[in-house]
Amino acid sequence: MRDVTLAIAGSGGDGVITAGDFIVQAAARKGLNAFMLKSYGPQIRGGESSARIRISDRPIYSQGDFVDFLVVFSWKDFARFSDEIKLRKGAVVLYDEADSTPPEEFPIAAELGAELIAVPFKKMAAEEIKVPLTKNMVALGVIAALLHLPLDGIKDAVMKKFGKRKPEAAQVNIEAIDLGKSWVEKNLPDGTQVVLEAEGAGEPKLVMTGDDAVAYGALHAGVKVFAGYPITPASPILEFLSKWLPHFGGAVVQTEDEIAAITYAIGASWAGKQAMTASSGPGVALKLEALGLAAIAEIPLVVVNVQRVGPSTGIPSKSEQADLFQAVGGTPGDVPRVVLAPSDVEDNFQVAIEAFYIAEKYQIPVIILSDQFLGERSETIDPDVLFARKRVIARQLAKPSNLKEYKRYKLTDTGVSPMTVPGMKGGQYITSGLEHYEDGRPTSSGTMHQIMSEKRARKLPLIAEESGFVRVYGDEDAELAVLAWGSSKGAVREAVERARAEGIKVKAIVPQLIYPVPEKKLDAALKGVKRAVVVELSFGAQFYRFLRAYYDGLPKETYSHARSGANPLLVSEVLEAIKEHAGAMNAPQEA
Amino acid sequence: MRDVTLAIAGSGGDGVITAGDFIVQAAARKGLNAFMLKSYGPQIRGGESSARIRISDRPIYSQGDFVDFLVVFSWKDFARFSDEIKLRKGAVVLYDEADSTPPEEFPIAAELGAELIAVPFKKMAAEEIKVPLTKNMVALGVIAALLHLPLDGIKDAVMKKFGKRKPEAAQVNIEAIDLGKSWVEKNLPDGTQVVLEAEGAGEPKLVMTGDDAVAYGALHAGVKVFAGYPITPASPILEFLSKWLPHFGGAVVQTEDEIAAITYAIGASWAGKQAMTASSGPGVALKLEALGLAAIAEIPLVVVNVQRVGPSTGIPSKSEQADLFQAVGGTPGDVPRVVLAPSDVEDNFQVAIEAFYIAEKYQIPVIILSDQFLGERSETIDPDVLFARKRVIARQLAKPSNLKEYKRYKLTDTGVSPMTVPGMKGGQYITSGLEHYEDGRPTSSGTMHQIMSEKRARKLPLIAEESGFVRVYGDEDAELAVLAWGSSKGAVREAVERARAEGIKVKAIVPQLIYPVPEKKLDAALKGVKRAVVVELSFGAQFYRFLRAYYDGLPKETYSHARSGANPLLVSEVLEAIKEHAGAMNAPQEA
Amino acid sequence: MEPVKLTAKDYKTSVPIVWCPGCGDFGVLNAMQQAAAELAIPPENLMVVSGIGCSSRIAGYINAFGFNTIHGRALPIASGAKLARPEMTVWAAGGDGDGYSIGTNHFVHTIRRNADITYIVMDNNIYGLTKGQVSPTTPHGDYTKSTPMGNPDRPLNPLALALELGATYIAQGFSGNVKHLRDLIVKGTQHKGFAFINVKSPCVTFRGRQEFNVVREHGVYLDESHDPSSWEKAHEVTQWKEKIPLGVIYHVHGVPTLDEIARDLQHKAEEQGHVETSKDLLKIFG
Amino acid sequence: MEPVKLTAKDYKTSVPIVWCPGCGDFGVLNAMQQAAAELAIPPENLMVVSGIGCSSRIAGYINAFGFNTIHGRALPIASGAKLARPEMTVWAAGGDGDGYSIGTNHFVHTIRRNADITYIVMDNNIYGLTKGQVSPTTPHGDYTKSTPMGNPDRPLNPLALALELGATYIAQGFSGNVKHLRDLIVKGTQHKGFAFINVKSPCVTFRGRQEFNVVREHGVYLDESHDPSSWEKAHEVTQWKEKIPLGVIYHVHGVPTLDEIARDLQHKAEEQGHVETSKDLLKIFG
Ligand SMILES: Cc1ncc(C[n+]2csc(CCOP(=O)(O)OP(=O)(O)O)c2C)c(N)n1
Ligand SMILES: Cc1ncc(C[n+]2csc(CCOP(=O)(O)OP(=O)(O)O)c2C)c(N)n1
Ligand code: SF4
Ligand code: SF4
Ligand SMILES: [Mg+2]
Ligand SMILES: [Mg+2]
Repeated sequence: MRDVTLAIAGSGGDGVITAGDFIVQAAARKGLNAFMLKSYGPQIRGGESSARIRISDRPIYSQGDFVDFLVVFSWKDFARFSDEIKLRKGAVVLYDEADSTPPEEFPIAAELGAELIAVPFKKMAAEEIKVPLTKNMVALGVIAALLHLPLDGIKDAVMKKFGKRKPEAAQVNIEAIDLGKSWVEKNLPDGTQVVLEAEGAGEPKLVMTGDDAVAYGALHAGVKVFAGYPITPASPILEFLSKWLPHFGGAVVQTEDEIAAITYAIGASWAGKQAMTASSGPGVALKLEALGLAAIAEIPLVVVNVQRVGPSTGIPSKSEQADLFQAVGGTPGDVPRVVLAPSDVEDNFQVAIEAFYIAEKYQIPVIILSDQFLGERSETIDPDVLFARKRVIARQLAKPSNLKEYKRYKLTDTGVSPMTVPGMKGGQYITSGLEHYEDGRPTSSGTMHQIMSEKRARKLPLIAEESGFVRVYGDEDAELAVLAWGSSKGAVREAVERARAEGIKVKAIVPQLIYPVPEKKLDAALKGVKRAVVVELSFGAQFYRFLRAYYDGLPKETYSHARSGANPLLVSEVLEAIKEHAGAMNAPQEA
Repeated sequence: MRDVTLAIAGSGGDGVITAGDFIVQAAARKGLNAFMLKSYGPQIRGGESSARIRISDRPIYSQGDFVDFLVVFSWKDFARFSDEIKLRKGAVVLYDEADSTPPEEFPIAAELGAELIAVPFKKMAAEEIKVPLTKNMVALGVIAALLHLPLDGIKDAVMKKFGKRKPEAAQVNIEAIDLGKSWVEKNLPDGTQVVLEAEGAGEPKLVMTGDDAVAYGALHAGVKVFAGYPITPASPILEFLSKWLPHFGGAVVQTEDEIAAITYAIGASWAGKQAMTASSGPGVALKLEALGLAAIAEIPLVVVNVQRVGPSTGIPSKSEQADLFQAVGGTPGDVPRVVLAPSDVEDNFQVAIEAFYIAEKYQIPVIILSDQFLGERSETIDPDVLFARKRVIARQLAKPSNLKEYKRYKLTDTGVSPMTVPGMKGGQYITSGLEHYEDGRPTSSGTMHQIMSEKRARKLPLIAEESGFVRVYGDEDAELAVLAWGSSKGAVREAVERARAEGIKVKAIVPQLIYPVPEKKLDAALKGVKRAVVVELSFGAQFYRFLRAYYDGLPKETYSHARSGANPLLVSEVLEAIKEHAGAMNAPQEA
Repeated sequence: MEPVKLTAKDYKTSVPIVWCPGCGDFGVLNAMQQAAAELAIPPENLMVVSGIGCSSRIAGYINAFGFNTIHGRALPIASGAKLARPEMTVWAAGGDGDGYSIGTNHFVHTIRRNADITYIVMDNNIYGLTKGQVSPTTPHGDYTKSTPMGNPDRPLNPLALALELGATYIAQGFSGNVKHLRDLIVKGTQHKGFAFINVKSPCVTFRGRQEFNVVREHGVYLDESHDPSSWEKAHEVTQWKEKIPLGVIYHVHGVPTLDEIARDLQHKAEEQGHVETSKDLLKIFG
Repeated sequence: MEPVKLTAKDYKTSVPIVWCPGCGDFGVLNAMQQAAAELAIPPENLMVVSGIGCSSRIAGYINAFGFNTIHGRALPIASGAKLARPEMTVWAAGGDGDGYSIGTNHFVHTIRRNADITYIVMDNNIYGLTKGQVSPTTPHGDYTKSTPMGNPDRPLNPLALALELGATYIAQGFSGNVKHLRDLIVKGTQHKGFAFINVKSPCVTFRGRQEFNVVREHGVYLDESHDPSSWEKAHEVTQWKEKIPLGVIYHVHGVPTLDEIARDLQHKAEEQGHVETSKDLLKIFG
């Protein structure tokens, strides 16, 4: 196979994620593409966890619906992932022979015809390496040998992680890996039918999570103040920047709550520095009031929402796309703001840069709608593409010579007015959340309110013009289109390719800019489309409804394929939706 | 005239609002209809203020676009209301002769042909009554005499206010009123052309503000805990209930912030008592996270939003209809909730009762979207209609005999599950904001999440069925309709009547239930309609977009008439929109 | 018929416990269950309200009306519940992040209103549930996921803060001493007013097992020599630098509680003139 | 060239003042303008951040980078501004509702971080802008629009609270004594760290003019006999029952400030190994 999906499931202490990380890193070193999804139960430690990794020499868009190769340390833990891990027919399953579950109770349907192999992971680690915790490394060796994964890459990754600080640990781990490998050579000399035959491009790739990518992108874009409050699944952004922003002369504050976080950022931006905050749905809810302040005061600001399952605490560790309404309309009043949606890990990096570009150029708050599925997964990335697009700008300031009778909110054609920051002589003005005259003085005039509403709104079509990036995949002249946003892109793109391989003409349309709607570019993408399906992970079909509300160009026959989140979108379910609609289109119409 | 609009403008100390209150109360005593709009500048005291009163023996729907009769204590203050107070051609204007503004600078266009009358308000109060503060009462006497307002009613109102506690104050005020009256008899024996010729129905009416009405409605519905935090224009709800709820065995807490307010209410409701909180846009923004908790935990809750101009602090003392998106979609996740919109003061009372009815029966949070225009205005109300509709229900509890293996979130056909409260033996369960199984135990299963999302959503069509009250005014078979919501009803209804008087066939459609959309009732109301105009005070046309997003039955030709708020919706602008669309409908269509 | 004697077991639930093995919060759970039994509170008359955090999961593990609410809001929800049902026993519980970071505003004002609830904070000096970020009680200099160069901030002293704010019952317990903690909870529940119990409840995963030893080594149980009715003495104790006080630090009586005040106002209202039904109020609009 | 001498007039703006005639906040405005002049802060180097309330309008009345933000959030916005531009002078201002009710969480944690800003609270014991509801400093028993039967709650003591939290400069002024207040502001601004100044600033409309007399009668100016470096002395003063202390109550030096800490971390980072551009970071993903 040139495209393998493997999964490892176990308990918290089993080191499942560490093993997965090493596999991904090994793939990256070989120039292969890899994609890893972690999944945890509600326990912090000791609970079930799984790593699901797909490796290929072709681009990878999704986590893969079915697993080809599975390692389970415990059937009990595995059973908890039955929603998520579906085996492909004829998959290979390795399990720890120490697990006491009788084979007939294995939660795997016999009719899948899986090849079940018992391996003494635990025993080898305990008895031969004398370090029970190396069970995962033994498994790594077994996996590498059976799948034909690059063992040297794995060892490199281990050395990188432990080599300098804990050389003995590195040594022990490597021994365990070798032990696993020899076990295969001894016990399964013929291997299994699942073998990775992909060859890497040679050039090593990077491995990044979506949260790290958005933080790194912000760093690249020049963020100087980041304020945040921990929340799953957005905390890694805070943690990344805590570590690295001071290296770039910036500062990070873990504030007392989310309100303080966004207001710190607003204060910093108002004072002249690029600023950002990040959270997830419940935390973003607390930021909405302050977001309105940034909007009416026209303060550049970037707010990241790594969406999780709602409402309320919902399922904190799982993904959903149901904070779109909150982003577009959650703040009271008619609020000018921008919503961007990254669609994969690399895009998280790009979108962060774009967000700062728009925020600074147009003096407007920008919301980045990432999600758990993007934020916590790892992907291999080609380092060259990261910096290909250059759109980093600094704070755009008024000319010091133009500060006579300075008007912060001067009415202009673009809606963008000259901005000053402290230290600029003559640039003083009063900023507020109140409606105001051009010079910032508060007013309660309805006439001024209408004029200023229009001024602020003038920016929106310009942003849609400049930044309305719409991805189109598939048959340009297809009459059937799938509309999707954000992290749904992967499964949708793959489904479209699969449908086309089956002879169905179809395309996928995925805007990066959600609000303002990039109408012209959507019009172009939808040209010739007679029927569209809007696919999303939101029980309330928020994207579908949003498009209906804001976009005039939807084909008359537009359908919604929406369900609640937690379980990631499957390629197969999108494919099914495509087939259904392709079929309906070709079916004879009633008169 | 049988329908007079008068306005009084002055500074804070002028007692403009007090005078207005007495006029409205006098009208109410006579069984007349009255409607008063107060308007203030940003000052707390000493700033400009105005009272605008419309009196008629016919139903009054709006504040009246034009003023027939104006009293100004100071032209300077009056000038600040130029956005709001437009004179009718040939209006009568009384001004204080002490005002130093030269007549040629009076901010009233000469071409209006207004009748300008200088009156020594200030002088009479100071020199004859010896109490300069009674200037407003002198004016009251003058107004009553000229307009032929019921003077005894005004005196009654004065006695009611001061009589018991401050008999001398009452006496002085009544003297001042008589003085004003005699001044007219002496100086303007022929009066003016503006005279109120309306006769009341005899039965005295009540006078109520919208905020008081919603608080009173809640009280009637059985609210037992109210928690709030002051904010313009919602504070009167807190103040009303602080005063009266203890009389009904309830408790009010002014909490430390809006988050505490809604969470107090959630705690109280979860513990078994009807509970409510109220705020305005910025404060409601802070409540959104907790609202999600009530939604997923299925806790009955009523949240009032008295909308004001946004974004952010905006214009706190003025009205807008731009928190609709926040109400419908502000909370992260796919959140089941109900949004009700009262359309006049009496409706504020009814909607409060309805909100509790829905909240308690369906175990769901209900948002009441009032606004400043409804909340702060006074209207006369027929006491009999208030209690005509009976829909008060108590907390709906599970049967104590059914508590074996009690499942708080039992899957039912209606989505409504048996609820227990503390004290019910065997009724214990774990409530949380986490997704859960039927018994409340948390789960991170995507399958359960979908099942529970469906369960919660099953309530919505039932609510739309039971509560989807849609007001229809005008020609039932009209092909042109105006769609509006909330406080826009008044101007729209009046505009429709005016248009019909001019021979245009048109109807107005105003739903009381906004979300879930009462589809069937809207379908019925829109039957035969070929063209619709959605009228609202929201720059972003939130109602128009909301309908597009959620409702399939809009006529193909649906237009938006939307502008930002602060200035109230005018009958004339709606009428113009009606005429424009009526004209376009009849114009020959291009092929 | 003799009333059935309740034991700690009667307060167990079937909700699976997801704490890490060895987590300090197990001790707090035991202490709460034992206290409930000792107080013989019928499970249906007990409300346990928590925020969000590892510690806050405790609301699901006690057979009662449990409410695992949202982050930082346990106190106002518990206060609202008590106001609505003053005849019930209300416990609030949560973590140091929940109570002293996002929830600080409520902590301050709940104390001011003397809501008659018992508030148990499992103070582990870290954000457990979000996997190891700094909390307001993390010691200065400590490395956490969000302070990779050491915590630059000075920790908050919740006991001293509560004392300053006029809390009427202040105690500190240790999850390693369940009996002692149980007694603090029993006393706090019997106290009329806000009973605040800070519990040293180590997070073994993000702060390590040695945290138990820290408390064992530095913990000092307050004995007769400490007079909890003295503000000055209590203040002194809250200012200890090395030693960790364990026991009732401060305890005063007679301050009106939130629900007493509400009933007071109801009586005052009645004295002002009886209003029977909402219709009787029509007169004020007349 | 001699630098032009700045006077209070240089800090006036054209924004119309909407306070009621006689409002205490006029005195505070004068004191702030005079302090700015005395400190000779160029207007463009001064940031004045307020929340929402009558008092918070002050940000518009001072020629500076003024920011009349949202209710309760003056402190985090001011802190963020100072963190971004440590070379500027940052004043925060607001009311008792803004600072001690909705903003309490920020008050507590801003003190803890010792953000180098001067925070002036115009404490009028009422919500002025919303027309007269109870505030956390309204005396017990007082009638307000939201306590029609008298305020049932005990007032908060902001001075004592700040002291307990470790504030490094604590003072109280009176808007009826502009010169004294000006000096407190000057000193607070010169202080490196969080300078907290509670100002008795009567609301004549909702609390009456007599409030000025209350301060005049009960105010006691702290003199040499008070040692502001002593926590105990300061504590005593904050506990006065009848007398109202005026002056610097507490003042200590040497506690690192929020922006100093940030620079510290930047230096530490540099020592750990220099990273020039964001591309240099690629290695961590290798
Ligand atoms: C509004 C909001 N912000 C942030 C979070 C994420 N969050 C969950 S628990 C927690 C803090 C946990 O720390 P603590 O309260 O000390 O409890 P512990 O886990 O240590 O017991 C945070 C920040 C959230 N759920 N909601
Ligand atoms: C989020 C939010 N809640 C409430 C309000 C309403 N509000 C405006 S000012 C204010 C309090 C005013 O009191 P204070 O801070 O003491 O200032 P003062 O007017 O007395 O100077 C309130 C509650 C608001 N603007 N925003
Ligand atoms: S992470 Fe810490 S606090 Fe949370 S359960 Fe584990 S040990 Fe306890
Ligand atoms: S209401 Fe009070 S605080 Fe506000 S301006 Fe008037 S006197 Fe000052
Ligand atoms: Mg903790
Ligand atoms: Mg105040």
